Amino acid sequence: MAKVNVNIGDGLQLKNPVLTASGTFGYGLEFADLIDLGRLGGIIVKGTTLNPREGNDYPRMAETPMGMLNCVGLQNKGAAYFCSEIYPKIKDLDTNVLVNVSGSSPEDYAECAAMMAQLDNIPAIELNISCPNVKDGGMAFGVTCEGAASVVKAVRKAYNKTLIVKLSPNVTDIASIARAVEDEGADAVSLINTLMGMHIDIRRRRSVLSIGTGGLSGPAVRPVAVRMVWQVAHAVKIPVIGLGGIMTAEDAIEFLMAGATAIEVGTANFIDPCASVKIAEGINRWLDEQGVADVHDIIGAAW
Amino acid sequence: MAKVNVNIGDGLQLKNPVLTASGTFGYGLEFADLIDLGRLGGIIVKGTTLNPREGNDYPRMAETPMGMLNCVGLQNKGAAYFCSEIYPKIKDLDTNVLVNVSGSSPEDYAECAAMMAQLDNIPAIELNISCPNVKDGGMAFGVTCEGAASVVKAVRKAYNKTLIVKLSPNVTDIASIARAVEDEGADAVSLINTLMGMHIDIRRRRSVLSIGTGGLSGPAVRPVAVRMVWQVAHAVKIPVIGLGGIMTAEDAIEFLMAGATAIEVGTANFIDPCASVKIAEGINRWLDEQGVADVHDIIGAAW
Amino acid sequence: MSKHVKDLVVTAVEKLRDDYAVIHLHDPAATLPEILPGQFVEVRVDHSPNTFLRRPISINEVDINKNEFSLLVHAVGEGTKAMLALKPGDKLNCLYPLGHGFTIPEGSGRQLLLCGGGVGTAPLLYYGRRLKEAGHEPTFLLGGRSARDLLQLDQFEQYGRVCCTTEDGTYGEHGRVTDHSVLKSQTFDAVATCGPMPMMQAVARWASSLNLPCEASLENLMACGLGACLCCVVKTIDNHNICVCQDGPVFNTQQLQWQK
Amino acid sequence: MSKHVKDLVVTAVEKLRDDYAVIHLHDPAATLPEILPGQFVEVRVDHSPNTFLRRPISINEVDINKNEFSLLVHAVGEGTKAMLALKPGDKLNCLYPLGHGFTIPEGSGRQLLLCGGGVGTAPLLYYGRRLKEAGHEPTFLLGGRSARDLLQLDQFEQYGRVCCTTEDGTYGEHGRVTDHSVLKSQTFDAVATCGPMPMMQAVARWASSLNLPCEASLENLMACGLGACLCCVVKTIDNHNICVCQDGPVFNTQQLQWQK
Repeated sequence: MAKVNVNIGDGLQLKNPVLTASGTFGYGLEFADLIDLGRLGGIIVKGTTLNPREGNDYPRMAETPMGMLNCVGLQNKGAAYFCSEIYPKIKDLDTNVLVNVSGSSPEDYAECAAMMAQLDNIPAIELNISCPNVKDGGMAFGVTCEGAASVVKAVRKAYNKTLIVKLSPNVTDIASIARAVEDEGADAVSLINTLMGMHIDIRRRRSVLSIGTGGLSGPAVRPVAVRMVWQVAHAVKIPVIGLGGIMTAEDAIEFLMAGATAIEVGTANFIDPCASVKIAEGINRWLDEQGVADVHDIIGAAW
Repeated sequence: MAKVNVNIGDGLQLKNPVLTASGTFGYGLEFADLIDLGRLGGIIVKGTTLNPREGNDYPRMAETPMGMLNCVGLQNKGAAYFCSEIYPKIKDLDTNVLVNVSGSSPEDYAECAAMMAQLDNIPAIELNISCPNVKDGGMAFGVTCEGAASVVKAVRKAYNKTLIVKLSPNVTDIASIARAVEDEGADAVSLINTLMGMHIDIRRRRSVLSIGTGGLSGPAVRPVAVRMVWQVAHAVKIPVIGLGGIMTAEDAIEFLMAGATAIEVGTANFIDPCASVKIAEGINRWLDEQGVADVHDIIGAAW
Repeated sequence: MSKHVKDLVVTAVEKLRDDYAVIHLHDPAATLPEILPGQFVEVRVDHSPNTFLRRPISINEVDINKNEFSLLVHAVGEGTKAMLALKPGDKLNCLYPLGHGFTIPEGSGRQLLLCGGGVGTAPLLYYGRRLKEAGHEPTFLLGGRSARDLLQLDQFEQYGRVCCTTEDGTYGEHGRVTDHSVLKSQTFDAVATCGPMPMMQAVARWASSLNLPCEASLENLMACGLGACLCCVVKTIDNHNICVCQDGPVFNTQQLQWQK
Repeated sequence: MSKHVKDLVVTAVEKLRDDYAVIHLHDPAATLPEILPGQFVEVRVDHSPNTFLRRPISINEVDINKNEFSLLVHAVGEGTKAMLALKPGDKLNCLYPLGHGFTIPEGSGRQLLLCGGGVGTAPLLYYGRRLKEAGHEPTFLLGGRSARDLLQLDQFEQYGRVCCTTEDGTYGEHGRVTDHSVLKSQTFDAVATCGPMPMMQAVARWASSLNLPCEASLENLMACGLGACLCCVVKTIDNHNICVCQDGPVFNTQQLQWQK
């Protein structure tokens, strides 16, 4: 059996490189009937903000060729509700539980992160500076080096556990943004968040989504995601977590070979709720078949 | 029968809004056995540079989910060869013949454009400031407002017929780049060129494409293209030509409703060589079925 | 009621019309879990290049003896068209049972009006049978544009009185379900509805006017079916977004904003 | 020789092995155009979600009387697997005939060696027949890893001498095609080859050492098949990129860099 455990910074040990992406896996409990959560490297629970948010109006999704658009818009019951009502139910899961944190100002992010820092069994947070679906949801921060740095700087002061920053692909130069957040002390970056897209219902002559645009995910975007992981992994020294259209173990291995240390399974959870566990098992099997002793031996293998 | 003719600036009258995208339709002649070129609004012949270019090494393509990557790299025999050998064969086609012009410096672009200006039956050129596949192929110009403006400024002096500028989607803010080229006198913009992507062959542990990255096209990118056409059409007064994964008349209508005055059919030509003509016919049929008298009535209908 | 995801075996595809079929699905390996009327299945459609997401389909009937359930499918898009092309012996990957079902009242002898239109009649068949088995008396009020839109009438008749309306008058009373004389001639204890949104809203308004409890089964666009993606939301009267897949698909219509 | 794109009708799918089949395609509406040995077809595969582009497949045989041609297909990916699942009566959208074929020498009585491996033997069958009909004498030299890799031997035997090699020695001579004794025992006027690149390169080197003209049919990744996308290029000895689909797929190996 190949070794598949990987570390993200000093504080986050994953039993395998497979995480579930925020917003695609609820709080994990929704999938507990169907899969053994203990077989995952970790789960990243849905985007949490300091205050509750109702999100955008319905319709929030559209199917596209080998992908989907969504404009959920960070619906969640806020950080306090998460700490008091959700955390007790998931803190003893046999896997790492990470929280995706969103905000609308650096102070906002920092305050929410500080609350998560109090939760012993949350070893890391993923900072969402790339949500394309709310006006104040961070994408404004995520598309400039200065904006991204300002959020990370504020959060870094308030949060001393593992800090992952999730990057937007809707930029000219994702590598420079990755370097900016690395410079402010991020422990890792994850990419890609969704690509901004639109689908028009020609019969009704209007966008399908309630707010017009949404975020594109699924296999359609995978080539863009692999390219960006490759670019960012060459640009920074901190670990890169890759995501974007990973449906199979082979897809996951593509990201590892592009330079990712771990991967997130997102939209695939909607197609096959067992996808994440199958991918974790499939990576193991592939490594064994290829005679690779340690998953680290294929990280960046395509460089 | 609905009216389907549209104008791009003063100098380019299209009998219908369907053009074929540069690099996907050769010089048109390759398709002459299979379709009646006279039923198209126009054809945009492959990227032409001042001097001949051999392009990149094989392999130059990879299939991806509902899309493909290519890194052809502007292979062409140069502007002089085009003028003397190709132009005589295509100048009398019963459709508009446009030339896509690439370069590696503003002077380069201008010199090539000036040669095209001499060809009576070429009513317009499309300036490619967005080729992701050659280091000196314009994408460096296409990703900043200043770079884009510098090329358009140089070409505008040398070329007084209809000037279309093809924009890169690999940017943070495509609308501001569109405004920059409009300010320098572009008559229209076309978008999107390909999204930069990568596909790794995990068995061989290397990128499939000879130069690592390539440009992603096909239905996979359509939601991104529709969104960008929508954004750009709101930002500029000049006509917008939309492209990106258009396979059917319904897809084309989606772009028109997003604000495009005309559309280009690209990758679809590889799947069905008759796609462009079928799309032109399909637009007509759809307008008739919906009782729309003029295609202009649906341009921007989803705003 | 735990959820399952597995390949079920198609045992029959009964064509009701060119574009409607009842697809029977059997689990050869394990006893089906308890399935409540109103619950649904998320179906994965392979071999359909433009069908990326699962398709939510409500459960039409359950046959415990055969260890199978059936889905009434209307072929409208590529995914549902591919489903109609299934043959006995084919496999279909299903995630089930999902959501909360219709209420089966305590006691017995309750008069329930079940109003359906289009493919929305599907869950009312199983619900009607379960009501009858519990000792209640369902009345089915089924509407369509034309006679050919009224499906499975012989099966509905096994479980209660069947009233029909058609917009062109080719079957039953002329008009819409809320125009039917049974609404005046008979009294009911509760109402359930599933079908096009305008129909459900009209039914809910009528029920509300008589202070009758009314449940509606919604069919919002959804991705996961598990309450994870938060795409299928509907607004409650206190302005919260809740998931049709998990909090529904059956709601007391008083809970929802759309009734107004 | 004009190109066509149309739905042809599958008349038969002959399985040669689990993963190889000969698919016969008929045009019910019009006489097939002239097809030269070595030309290929771009096939559109529907119902295969991961198959976006057409698949180039070389023409195995042509039957003018039946107005059909056939393709030898090796099911390696999803597209070719979907092709093997075709049934008589199904339609297959084809773009054909594409590219330039093998040379049929002037005169008669020429001795040609046709070397193939794997699915690369496909065009050599039709080429062999056309050579024989033109009065030439083809010798087929077919290689595989094992006996089961050698396909259509009975058909090749109708048109000329058949020599085989297998790497495991289970059929014909032990070794690779370039190890076969016929290369020493017989003299040839020209050579043609199609199959794995290392095999073709070895054959070309051997032909070059004897100053024999050698044609090879290449199978580069391609999109359009029409010379428009410029994806399928190969480098010539004077360092130009030319298209396999349009300038080939058959090349005189002296033209190409890869021979070195």
